[in-house]
Amino acid sequence: MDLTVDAAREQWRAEVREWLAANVPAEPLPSLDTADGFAAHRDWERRMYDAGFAVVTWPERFGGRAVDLLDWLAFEEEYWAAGAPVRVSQNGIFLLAPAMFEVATEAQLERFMVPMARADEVWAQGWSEPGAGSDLAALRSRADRVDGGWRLNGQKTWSTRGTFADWMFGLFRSDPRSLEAGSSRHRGLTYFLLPLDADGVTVRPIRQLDGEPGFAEVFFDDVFVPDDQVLGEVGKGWSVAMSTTTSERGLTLRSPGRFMASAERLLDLVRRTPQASGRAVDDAVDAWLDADAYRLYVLDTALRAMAGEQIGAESSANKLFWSDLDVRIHDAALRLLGPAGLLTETADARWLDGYLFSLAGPIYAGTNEIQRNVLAERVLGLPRA
Amino acid sequence: MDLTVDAAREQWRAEVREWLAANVPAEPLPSLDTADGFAAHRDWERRMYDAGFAVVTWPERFGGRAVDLLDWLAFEEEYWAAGAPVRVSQNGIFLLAPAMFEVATEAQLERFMVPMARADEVWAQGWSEPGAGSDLAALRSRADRVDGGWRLNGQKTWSTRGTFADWMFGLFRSDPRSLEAGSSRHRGLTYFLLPLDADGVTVRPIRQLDGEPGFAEVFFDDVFVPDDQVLGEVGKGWSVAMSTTTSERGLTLRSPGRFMASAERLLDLVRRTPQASGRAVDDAVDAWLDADAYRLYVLDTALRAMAGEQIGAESSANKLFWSDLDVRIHDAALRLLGPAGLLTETADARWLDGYLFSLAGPIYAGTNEIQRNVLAERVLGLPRA
Amino acid sequence: MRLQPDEDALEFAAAVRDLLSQTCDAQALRAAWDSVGQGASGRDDGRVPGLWKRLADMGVAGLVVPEELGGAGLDLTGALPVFVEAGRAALPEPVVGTSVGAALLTQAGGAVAHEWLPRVAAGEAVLALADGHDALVVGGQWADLFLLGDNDGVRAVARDDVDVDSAPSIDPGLGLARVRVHAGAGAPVDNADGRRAFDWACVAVAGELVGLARAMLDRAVGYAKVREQFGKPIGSFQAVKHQLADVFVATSFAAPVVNRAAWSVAHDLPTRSRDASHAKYAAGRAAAQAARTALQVHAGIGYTYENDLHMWLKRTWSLASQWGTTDWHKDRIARELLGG
Amino acid sequence: MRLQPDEDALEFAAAVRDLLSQTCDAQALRAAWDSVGQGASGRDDGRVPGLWKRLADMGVAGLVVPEELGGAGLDLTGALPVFVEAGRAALPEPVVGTSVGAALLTQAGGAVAHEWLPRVAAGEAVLALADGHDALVVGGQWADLFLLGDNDGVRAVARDDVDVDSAPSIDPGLGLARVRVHAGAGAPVDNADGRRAFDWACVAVAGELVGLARAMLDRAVGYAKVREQFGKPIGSFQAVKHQLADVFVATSFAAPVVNRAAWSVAHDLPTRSRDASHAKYAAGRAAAQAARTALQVHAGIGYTYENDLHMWLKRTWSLASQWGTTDWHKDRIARELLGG
Repeated sequence: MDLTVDAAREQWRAEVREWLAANVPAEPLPSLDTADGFAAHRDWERRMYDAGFAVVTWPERFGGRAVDLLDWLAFEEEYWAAGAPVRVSQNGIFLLAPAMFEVATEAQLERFMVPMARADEVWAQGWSEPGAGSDLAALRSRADRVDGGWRLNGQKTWSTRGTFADWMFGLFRSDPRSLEAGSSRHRGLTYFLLPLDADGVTVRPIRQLDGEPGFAEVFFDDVFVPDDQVLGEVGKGWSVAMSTTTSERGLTLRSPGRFMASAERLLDLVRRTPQASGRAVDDAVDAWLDADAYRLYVLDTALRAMAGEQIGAESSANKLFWSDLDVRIHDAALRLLGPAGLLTETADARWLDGYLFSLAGPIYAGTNEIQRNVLAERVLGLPRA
Repeated sequence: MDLTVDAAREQWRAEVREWLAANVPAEPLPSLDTADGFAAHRDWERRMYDAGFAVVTWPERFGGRAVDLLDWLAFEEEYWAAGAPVRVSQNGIFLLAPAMFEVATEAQLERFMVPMARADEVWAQGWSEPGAGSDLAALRSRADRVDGGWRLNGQKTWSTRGTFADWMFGLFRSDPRSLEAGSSRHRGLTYFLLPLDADGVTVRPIRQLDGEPGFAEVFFDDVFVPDDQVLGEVGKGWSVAMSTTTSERGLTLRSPGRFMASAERLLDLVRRTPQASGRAVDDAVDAWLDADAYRLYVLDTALRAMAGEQIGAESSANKLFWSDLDVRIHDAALRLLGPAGLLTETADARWLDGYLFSLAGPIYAGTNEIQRNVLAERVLGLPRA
Repeated sequence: MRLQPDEDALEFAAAVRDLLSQTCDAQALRAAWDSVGQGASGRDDGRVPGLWKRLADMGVAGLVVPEELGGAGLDLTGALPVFVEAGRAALPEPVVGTSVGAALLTQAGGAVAHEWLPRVAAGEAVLALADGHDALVVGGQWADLFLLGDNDGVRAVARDDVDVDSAPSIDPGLGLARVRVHAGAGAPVDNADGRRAFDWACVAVAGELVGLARAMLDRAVGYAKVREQFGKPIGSFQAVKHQLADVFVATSFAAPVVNRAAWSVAHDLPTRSRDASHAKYAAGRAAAQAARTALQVHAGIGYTYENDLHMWLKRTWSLASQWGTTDWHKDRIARELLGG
Repeated sequence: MRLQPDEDALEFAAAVRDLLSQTCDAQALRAAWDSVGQGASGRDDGRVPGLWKRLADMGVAGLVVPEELGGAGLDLTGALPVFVEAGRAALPEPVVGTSVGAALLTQAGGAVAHEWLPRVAAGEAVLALADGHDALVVGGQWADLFLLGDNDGVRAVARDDVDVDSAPSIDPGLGLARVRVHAGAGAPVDNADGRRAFDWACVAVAGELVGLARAMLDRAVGYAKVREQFGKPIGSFQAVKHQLADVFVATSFAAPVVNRAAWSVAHDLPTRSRDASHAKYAAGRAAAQAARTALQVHAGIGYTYENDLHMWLKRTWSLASQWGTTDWHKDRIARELLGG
């Protein structure tokens, strides 16, 4: 167990910190969920890309720096500590890209990765459907074989970034028999990449709790998708998607830096709230400690992954922990702020925004109920119901 | 909503308080779960009986005072505030007696009630079996019809007070076909009363967490029980038992006075622990408030019951609340005491005893998991799995 | 001796509930929220047009105004069930502010009371309590008269003598405003007990929180019965059942605490403030739990603005924070129980 | 750079685990507990006869004693996995007290260290830390030498110079005793850093708590797989699954915190005390949750003395309370983070 830090890593961290200090916008960007805000965040991503910081773990030929997980964690710590904007390209670079690097053709990599990294093409996700939320294997939107490609019909929902995004990745049922009784519903799904301006695609924004269209419903009416926009093998979409959701629940969706930065801000809030209730202060300290614990857990996981260990269903533990932690951080902040914390046009309103966002954490990317089932059955070996 | 207190009730309370002040033993009695302690608690019950305080809600002809629920609640508040002993006759007077008054024959009442009230005959309960804990309807111990009565065979477990008690009440399967597939397992059970010194009865004490034999396994080997020791109708034991367990979960098992007294002692402990952690103090205040809330809830329930309302599955809410509350009261106390709280031969050791006892609360009388199912299905109307 | 409200009070509240179910359903509430910033003056931003008049006709505006001044003459124990209904409907009207103001003026009596209470009962004047000369005031946007409590007692300040700036918050139906009172403005309300009025308001808001908790529980239970995943209603899964059962328990145990507090405040018992704080604390805690659970059970759909749930969530968060936060009330109790 | 212990340390711990699974299974532990009060002197009350010698032969007694004095020469990061195994077995032996005493003497060096450390490594002398002249001491019943920390530094006091009274507690396998040091007794241990030794002990105990948590989780999971109610294993019910999943999460997130603290203490980093407190806090909290859940899953059978679970519960409660309670450690962190 050697936790000493070497000079190369320190230098990387310093380089990141320096660039962020010089480049992070002084004023927060407008909300990602507005047209203006989306554009501003896209600009920020391009600036990051030009400086070589948009996709630091990627190969250099796609604009990356090929850094390892530890340097990525350091990057993320610095990024959030600097108060830098949320990542509009997150769906693409953190959820789609790992699957791409695993199964995409060389031509697909050439076609998609750089525009993704530059946020020239921002990606939305197409997992859930009205009848398939927690039960993702129940997907019904279908893909029918046609000459040179597929025709998509059906509906997706909860498509994060769907309102303003350019492209979507998602699963469609290419073998309708796989829904019949006795079949494995996970089979017969295929993973597609498609532009949201294609003929037959209708995007209907969904306003979320704060009233902004953070996600969308997307309707497909005979949408043609050519064969070269199938990711991985036909009928193997589920396993491609699982490689994505494993990384989603695992390391890349919620880096510790984000929570450490929130927790530090929370302690600052405690310090400037001398009349605070002891309980709220105590909960804030708890949250800070758990953010630190989360950092150590992810660091440990990263070290094990770098040593070649396979990270499996334990990533559900990760998701349970950070989603609960994020709610607790913001809940403590709102309690410290009191009635003023519910105002929407103050400097502290970011705590309220953060609270609303945190409440989605136990729901998306597999509800926490599902995650507990996964842990109990796949890690602890308890019997299915 | 009239919460004024009238003079007659105040007078009753004063009478109780005065008698307790003059009669409650200055030193705590030895543990109920030892032979000496059991005898001492029996003596105490006799003293209560002679003074007319053993069974205050019962009719006067059985040694009661026929007071209503409000006066009973006042009695209980005074009883626990005075630091009086736990009730060795509790199984009989609080669990069996309500069922007796509902369905017993006049001859049975004549035979059993006064010895029960005087603790000349202390009762143990015979519900659970090794294969039927939370799933009480799975009982297998059987009763076979013989001339003039029944022969019992099988085994009961978790029989509270079983080690030193004189009599047992319990359910036995009098119709073995009721266990067959397609039958309602609740049918075919009969409620028996039997002496624990009968031929064929073997009592094996079970030591509980603290090492004392608080409960017992009881084995039945062709035990003869005459017909006049069947309570209620043959085959209707389940509904007789339910009237008992409803009262068990409801008003009579855990009167608020007990928790109020513990919560007051907890605040005293806070006051003499100036170095206490703020969190522990806060948890103590929470517990005190919830004890107060429990008092109000039971008072409200009693008032509604007196007004003729039927109290049903809501009693599960009651059990969930007090069992959780009791753990929290004692957990806070142990945290305030620190390492000294785990010593077994100190004046504060009653907190430790109380903590261990409290941990059984979420388990016995229907685990809290079962109670939540009951609330969800019977009160909220959610579908069975 | 009862902890439940009287039959009469419950009947009255049932009538209010009926009216609100017709006039302030989720659609009306949504329209009220969307009205913010649309009107010219902003005075009625977030309210349901015409509803206050109808409530006044029923007697809700003058709920606690003495009968001789045109009101229903209820005390807090009688008024409480109406606040529960206001909570259940997430009602965007000044029912608590006006009632507590009326209770304060009734208690104090005198010229201000006789001038304003008949207008209050007629639905022509709306009141609000202000806690200091520069304060966030619930219903401040809507109020005609402000009752300003400070160390020198209570002053009645007409709207002309204050600056009112709407304070945009998560709950557009709360009439929240920052209210600055001009120096030396208003008239003293002799004999007014501002502290008791504060406790009164806490209990009324606790009643709203109980109603909110019940409404959210009902919504979550209803959704859990119809939403299917893995081939069955999600309400058949134990994890969902147990979360909802826990909300039922928390709500069930908060209600008697609130009822008791109403009695304590109405009768000005020595435990008045502690009981009022206990009510606000218990109801705030239960409603917060109900909100979290209702959202989790609704999952994605509950997170949308299109679904109605969010209006109840936001009202809950707002009321749990206003009139002393849940934490603050517990701290107040702790100080009383433990000294210091 | 690793947060996991080294391969060597893990291998050594695995060997300790093997030995303990043979020599200190539940039956041996039960016999040890039952031995209390049966022996003549009481000196070895609650221990497993002969086990310390075997542990000493393996190198556990001299775990952190320098190699030149006959020990294994590990630092806290290397020793930690052994403490985890001690926790897993609810080991009734002075492994933490002796180790932290040895670590203290090793750090200080000098005459006392050279006199005692070889005997420690040989399993012939057992150490204990005492926090004041009249203190409850874990392993005090068993110790040959007491290291007494106070404001004046650290003194080494032989057993002859103290009064030892066994302190009956819920955990008979802890050797808990009230230890009163005779006035002026013992010899100063020059250069000893008593505060660092305290942090060292906290991390070691945190390691035990992690081991306890894992052991209780394993027991509960195992029982949930075989115990049937309503015709199926109780582990197939979601309520049971989710409770156990939550314990898994708590335990998984405590372990890296403890590992990090071992590093901080071993290298005397500026964050040493905070990290040590974090370890004790996180592990104490996780183990307490594991204990509650394990008992609830076992239900009635878990509440019996006949079932083995209770020995793990009681060790957990004891260790969560000793060496600074979970609350105390969090308060210490809060003071550092927030000042005051």
